[in-house]
Amino acid sequence: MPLNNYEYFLLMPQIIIGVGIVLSVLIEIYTKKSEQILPWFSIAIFFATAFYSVFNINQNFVLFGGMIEVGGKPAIFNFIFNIGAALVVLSSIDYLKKYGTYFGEYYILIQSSVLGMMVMSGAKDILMIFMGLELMSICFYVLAGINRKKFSANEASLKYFLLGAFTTGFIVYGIALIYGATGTTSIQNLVENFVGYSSNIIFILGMILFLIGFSFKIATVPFHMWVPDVYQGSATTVTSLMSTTGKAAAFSVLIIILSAVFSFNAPNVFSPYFATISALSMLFGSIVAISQNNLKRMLAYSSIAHAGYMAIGLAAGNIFSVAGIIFYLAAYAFMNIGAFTVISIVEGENDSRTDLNSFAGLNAKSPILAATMALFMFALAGIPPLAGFFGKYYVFIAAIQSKLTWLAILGVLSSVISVYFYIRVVVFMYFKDATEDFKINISPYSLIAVVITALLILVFGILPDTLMNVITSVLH
Amino acid sequence: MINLIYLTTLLPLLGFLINGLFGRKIKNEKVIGLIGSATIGISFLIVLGAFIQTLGLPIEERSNTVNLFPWLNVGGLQIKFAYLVDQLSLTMSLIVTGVGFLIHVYSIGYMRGDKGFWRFFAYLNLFIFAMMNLVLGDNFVVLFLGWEGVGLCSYLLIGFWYDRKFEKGTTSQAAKKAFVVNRIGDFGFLLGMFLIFMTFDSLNFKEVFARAASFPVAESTFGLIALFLFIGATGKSAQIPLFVWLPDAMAGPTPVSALIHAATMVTAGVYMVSRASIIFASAPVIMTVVAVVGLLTALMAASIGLVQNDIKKVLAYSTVSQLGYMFLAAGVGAFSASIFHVMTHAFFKALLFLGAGSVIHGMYDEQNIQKYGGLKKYMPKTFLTFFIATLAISGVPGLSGFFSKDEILWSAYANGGFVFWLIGAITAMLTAFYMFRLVSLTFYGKERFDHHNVHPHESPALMTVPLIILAVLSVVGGYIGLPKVFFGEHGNLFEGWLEPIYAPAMNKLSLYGEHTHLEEILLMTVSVAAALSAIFFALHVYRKNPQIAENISNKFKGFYNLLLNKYFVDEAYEAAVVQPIQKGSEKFLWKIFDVKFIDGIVNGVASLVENSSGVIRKIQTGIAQSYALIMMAGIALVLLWLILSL
Amino acid sequence: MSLIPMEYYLILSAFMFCVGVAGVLIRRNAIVVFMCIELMLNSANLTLVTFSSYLGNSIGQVFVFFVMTVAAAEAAVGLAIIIAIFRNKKTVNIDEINIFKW
Amino acid sequence: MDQNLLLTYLLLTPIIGSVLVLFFKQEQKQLIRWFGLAISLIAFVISLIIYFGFDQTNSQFQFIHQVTWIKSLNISYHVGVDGISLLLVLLTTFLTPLTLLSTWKAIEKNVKMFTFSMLFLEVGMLGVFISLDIFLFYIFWEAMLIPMYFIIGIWGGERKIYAAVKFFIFTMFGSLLMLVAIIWLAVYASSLLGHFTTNLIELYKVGPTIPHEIQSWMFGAFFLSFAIKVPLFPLHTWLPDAHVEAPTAGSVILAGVLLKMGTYGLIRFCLPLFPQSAVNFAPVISVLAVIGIIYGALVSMVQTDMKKLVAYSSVSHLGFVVLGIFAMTVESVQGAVIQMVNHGLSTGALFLLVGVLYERTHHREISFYGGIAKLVPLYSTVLMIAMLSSIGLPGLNGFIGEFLILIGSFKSAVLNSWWFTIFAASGVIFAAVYMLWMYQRVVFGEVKNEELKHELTDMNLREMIVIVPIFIFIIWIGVYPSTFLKLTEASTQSILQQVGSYTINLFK
Repeated sequence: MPLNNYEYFLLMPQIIIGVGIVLSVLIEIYTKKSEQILPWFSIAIFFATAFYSVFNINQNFVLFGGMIEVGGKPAIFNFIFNIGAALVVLSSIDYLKKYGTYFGEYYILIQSSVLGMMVMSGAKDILMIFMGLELMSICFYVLAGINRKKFSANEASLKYFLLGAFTTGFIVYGIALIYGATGTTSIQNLVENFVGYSSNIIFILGMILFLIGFSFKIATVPFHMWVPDVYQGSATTVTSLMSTTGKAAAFSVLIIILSAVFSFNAPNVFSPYFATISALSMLFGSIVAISQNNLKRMLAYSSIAHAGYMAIGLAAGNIFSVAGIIFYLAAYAFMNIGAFTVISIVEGENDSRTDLNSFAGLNAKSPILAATMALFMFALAGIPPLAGFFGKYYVFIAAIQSKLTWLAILGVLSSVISVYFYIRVVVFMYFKDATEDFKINISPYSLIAVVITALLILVFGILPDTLMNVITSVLH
Repeated sequence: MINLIYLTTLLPLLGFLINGLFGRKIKNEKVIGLIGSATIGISFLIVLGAFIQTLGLPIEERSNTVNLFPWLNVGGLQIKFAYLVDQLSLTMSLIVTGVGFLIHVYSIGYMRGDKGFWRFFAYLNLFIFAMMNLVLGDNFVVLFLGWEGVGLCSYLLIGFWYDRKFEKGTTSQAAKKAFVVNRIGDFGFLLGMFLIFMTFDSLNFKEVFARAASFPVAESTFGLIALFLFIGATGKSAQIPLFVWLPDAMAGPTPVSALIHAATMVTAGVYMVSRASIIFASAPVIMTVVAVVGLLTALMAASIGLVQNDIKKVLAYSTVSQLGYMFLAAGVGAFSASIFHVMTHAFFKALLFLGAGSVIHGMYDEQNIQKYGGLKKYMPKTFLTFFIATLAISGVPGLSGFFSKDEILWSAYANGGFVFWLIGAITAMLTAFYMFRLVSLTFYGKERFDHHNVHPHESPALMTVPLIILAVLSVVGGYIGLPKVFFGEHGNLFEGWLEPIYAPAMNKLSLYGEHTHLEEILLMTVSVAAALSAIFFALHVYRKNPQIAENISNKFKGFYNLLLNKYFVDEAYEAAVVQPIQKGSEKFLWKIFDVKFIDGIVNGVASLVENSSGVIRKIQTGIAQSYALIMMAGIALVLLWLILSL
Repeated sequence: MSLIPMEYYLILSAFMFCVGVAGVLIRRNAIVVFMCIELMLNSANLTLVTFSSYLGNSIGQVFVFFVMTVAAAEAAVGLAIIIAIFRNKKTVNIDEINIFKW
Repeated sequence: MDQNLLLTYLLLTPIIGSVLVLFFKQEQKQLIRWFGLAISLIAFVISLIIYFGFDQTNSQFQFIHQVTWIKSLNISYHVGVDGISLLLVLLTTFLTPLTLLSTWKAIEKNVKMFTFSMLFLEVGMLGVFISLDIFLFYIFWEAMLIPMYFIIGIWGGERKIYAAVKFFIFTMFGSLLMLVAIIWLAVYASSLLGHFTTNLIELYKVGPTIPHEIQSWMFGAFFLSFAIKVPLFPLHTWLPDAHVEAPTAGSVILAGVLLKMGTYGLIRFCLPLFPQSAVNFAPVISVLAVIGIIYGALVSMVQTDMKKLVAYSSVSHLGFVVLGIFAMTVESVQGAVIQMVNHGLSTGALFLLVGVLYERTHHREISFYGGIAKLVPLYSTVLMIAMLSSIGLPGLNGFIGEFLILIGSFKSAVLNSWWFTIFAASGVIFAAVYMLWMYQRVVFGEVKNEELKHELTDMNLREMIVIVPIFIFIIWIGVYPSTFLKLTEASTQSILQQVGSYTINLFK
């Protein structure tokens, strides 16, 4: 591990964001026009980090004595976090105006949550995982309730806080047990003699508690209860951040902690656990989403279902499934951000118009919004020429390769069920005429965000290799 | 001339196209009629030329094929669109084009003033095209093409006056009934063709019949093929099970009944049976079935004919009965006799129908014979020709009917046995009776129509000339088939002419037990005597004192009703077949099975998922603590699983 | 090395952890629930310290410091959220905070 | 392999066309319609060029164009055509311009979106028929769902939403199971050949080696997806709803081409890939097909709505096709392929004609009409011809298909029983019954309904231009079918050889 000052230079992505946070605070304090500067400033630093980590993706080092890793897998995750966060910020510029008072902290909190995610995904030591996780979670607790005046935001943040903290308790206890069993907290050690440890009961208990904590974060069934209320309560742009980049960060940790299984094909001891929670969340998410009338809540349940599909990759546990999960995370992130951005546009003044018949006849009101929303819905449903399909395709291949055909069939069945409520949105938009005619004022910035996500989905749908080659090159 | 034979089908097709496409614009009925009849006339001349040319050829070279183009060659199936010109097909073509031409000329007169005039001639030409294909076809598929083509034309022509009423329903219902019953027959014919293809690997007549004669095929396969083919024949030639459509076919204009339902189409079945004689000959059981069915149909139809009051219905049932005779002849192995009867029947039955047509034409579309009477003086030509035809059909010696019918009765006795002959003779007697009942009720007796608005008049020359020609043919037609008993071996020219066609079939059948000439003459006299007595009795009853008919019908009230309602066969079919299928498929198949059962499952699954989602969503109570509780439950289960799996 | 065997500490901390969890599930007041969560975190700290001393290396103890700082940060944010709720709805009872359901 | 780009041009034309349509303004309705027609005609011309360049004796795939698409999964854009798929491509490119032309008066609501969906649908259809990579086939198979869903949903009748959603989910259910089977096949191939492949030609060697028990599951998954699309007897309830609610153009394309993708799939995938289980399941499937023939005919006999009647008749006709395919003799399979085209032509014509009536009176119930022969004589004769072709009158196209299928299934070694043919042939009777009964109640008899007098006008030039080409082919196939039979002969032989070499000899 190089210990000279070159080391710090390698940590550039985290440095850019860190310095960005400090500068944002200064901007917030000293200039009146921070409302115009801050969003564009944060978009700038996000793009800078994203492109930096992509360009030197193959400078893969472990720094600070096995604490954090740069380049390789974390670089891809950084790309997903930053591009996602940039799009969310882009779409929330005009969105926040409707709350009247200007919250500078909104952008700072987003930057720090992204920093937390990057720390998590780059962690080589359980301590770093814990630090990144907590940084991200605490920022999300506050972001969920950013609009203090509305009680719904408060309820969302309270529920998220209580249940999040409750789970952190489990995670810490798990870590303690793992530490007790292995004697160190470094993941490198964990990966090398994973097989030896997996016979030690304390270690298994600790790992189970740790995995349960992160199953809460990726919102799979027994631990998903907070997702519908929090996603519905908090501001739509925050929900899109939480549901996409938050989930990706949690998955990156699971991939790191289980890299022994994924990269060095150790026997996947936890496969039955992941298989059950994935089956449960796929079915639960798809079935309950059918009876939802509120679109945000429906997308919350759909995100539970998608967590289930991704968990198939975890259950499959071979090198192919990691690539599948990462691709799925990227595709899912852009689909969801796009969908939530469209909802944020249609939502209107007092965030009331998120039910289905406010989307009725959208095609007449603004064809672009309707077309992109239809595109996101079809992508989420997994219709081939779009990215969503390839995500599922890779994950199903992984499942079938490791003899989990029944899980793939269950996945197929739940996606048939999910097709119903996805195309029901399209039914309202195209086949039904508008009941109450309210004017949608489309902010140019959110529109750009929607169009970018739509293009990304089309590109990853028609040419999945652009992303897939990068992922596979990193994994070997 | 033989290889011009394809013109005999091409010309009617051209006629159909010209009249069909430009008929409405030509407007002038003379031109349309001319085109229609000319095409058939020229075809007749060509067939005549081919006939004469074939006559000149030595016997072995008399059957030659005219290839047009390869139609269907797929895998083992090599079907060429080709025409077979041999004795049998020439005979039938002569009948079709000859009688067809006369009927075309007649129709120019009969259909004058009808706004669908051009459509009528187009359909008639299409019919001749299809019939010629049927008769000239070189393989079963071309025959089947003609077979269904004539079925279609009979549908079009029966339902020609599509907006008129006919008995209970409309003419188009009668047309539909005809087409469907024909289709049921075709179903049998199709299966017969498939079986032939499977056993003989070809559908070409020459190959199939050569192989049928040569290599050993199980008796049962021949039986099955023959049975299926016969089912097709009954459909087309209206025999016992599938005869119900012919009486309803009278809904069409009378020339149609004359051409299609007397002379040509209905004889298609007889032609097919005699063409495939070798197959029928190799299945003696089916031969007897054919004979018995023919006999029963003849008797049953004749009995119904006794009591009918519609002139066209009487003739329709008489046609069914005469067809029964032809199948009887085929059934007992006298194939040439059955074709001979086809020819003579074509002449006098066409004449009868055309005569009836001119009567109806004269009586302003009145068809009930009870309202006729004494038309002798109003329509002398029609009466004379009608009377000649009635004599012919009743089998009065000297006319064509006698020769063909006697030939059939004699071969029925020789090969079938006394019972066959007895029933045949009785039917002949009944035929004579109801024909003369018809003649006397129509032309003799007092006039039963009200005079002030019905003025019967003779039909124009255009209609009476064909009648006369046909009358001549009915008389002369018989002399080419004189009975051997009187005029020696080569007396029967017609049989000699067709003999090579049936040679292979004949040596398969053990025929002609030794019977003396005396028996033949004796039987002939008995049958003639019976016929003559029936004639005088009919004239006696219906000319002078019709009340005898009244009290007979009152005495046998039940039996009279049975005959009047055609043994309730239509009602039986309706109740046994049509209603159950229709009601069953409407009530059960569609409403219950499709909508309730299958759709029920589909919508059921959808609503199951919908309701379960409504139930499961209730878990989200909204209270943070209950979420934590469910999480703990999850964790507890995981730990339990962990402990159990140790 | 102290005389008391390691298991006693572990059992104590496990017990403390269960009390914390039970407190979270039972108590209705948000602040008390938050305190029970703190209790759970501290039981984890105890386990960490026990293992660190018995294993002889100091990673556990370092970890405890981080856990404590995080707990402090959480406390700050959590209480701020609870105050915001109280300002809005004059109640801190979790059962009454359930606009979003089904 | 000669990298022939013709097929890619054929596919690109509608893609570019559909994208360009979006740039037109909504008001330029007529311009959009002409543009759509031009694009589909260009596609037709290209397909004709391919037809004339196609060597009918060689049974291999021709005009192959292969480009690697997803290296990681070894999936390639691999297109090629053989006799059967070329015939269906020609049917597609022939029917689409006619369908577009037939909607010039019918579709007024956002014509731009309609033309876009139709062209995108054509892309999906062509893609399915020419793709030789199972994954690519699946992509086009699913992509074709979206435009059809929009066509039914936006321009449909009253219950259009129910019909559109039912259509979408019904087909989606089947095809997703097929996806699992495709993946399983690719995974099995990678364990056998060493590399992950979805190339159809390689899989033709892999498929038959799958152990028997699993192969029947795989066959089941593929078969279910195609059976839903065909639709085969128990899975057909989506068809009447979709047809009744879809606009005329939608039901023409749905009946004309979309249903053929199911039967094409059976021939291209089910038979060659899983020959042993195809032969084992052939009797069961043929029983379903025969039930479908009779059931479809009986139920359509009692329909009161014309479109539903024609829809159920499609169930009956396609029952014939499936019977032909699974009888696995040269005659029956070639009969099945030609019957696919016949059904496309005759049912397409029938739907267009029902559309002609619907455009004028906005009624589809048979009871509403009666005696229109006097009012619209030309229309009645045209309807007569279409009806006769549909009930299989010799001399027209229907007969050729049905005759070959029946004669083939009669002597089929795989089914080796006459009962299939006997019951299927009875379908011929019922076909005559329901068609004639409908024709008689609509066309013959007196005019009961006064409205008809002033609403009904005879067929105008545009409608004739749409119908006449279809009739030319109806008569052409009826009179001289060998142009079409010769086209598909070589490829049928090779498919049956592929199936025969692993099971019993099919060329008795």
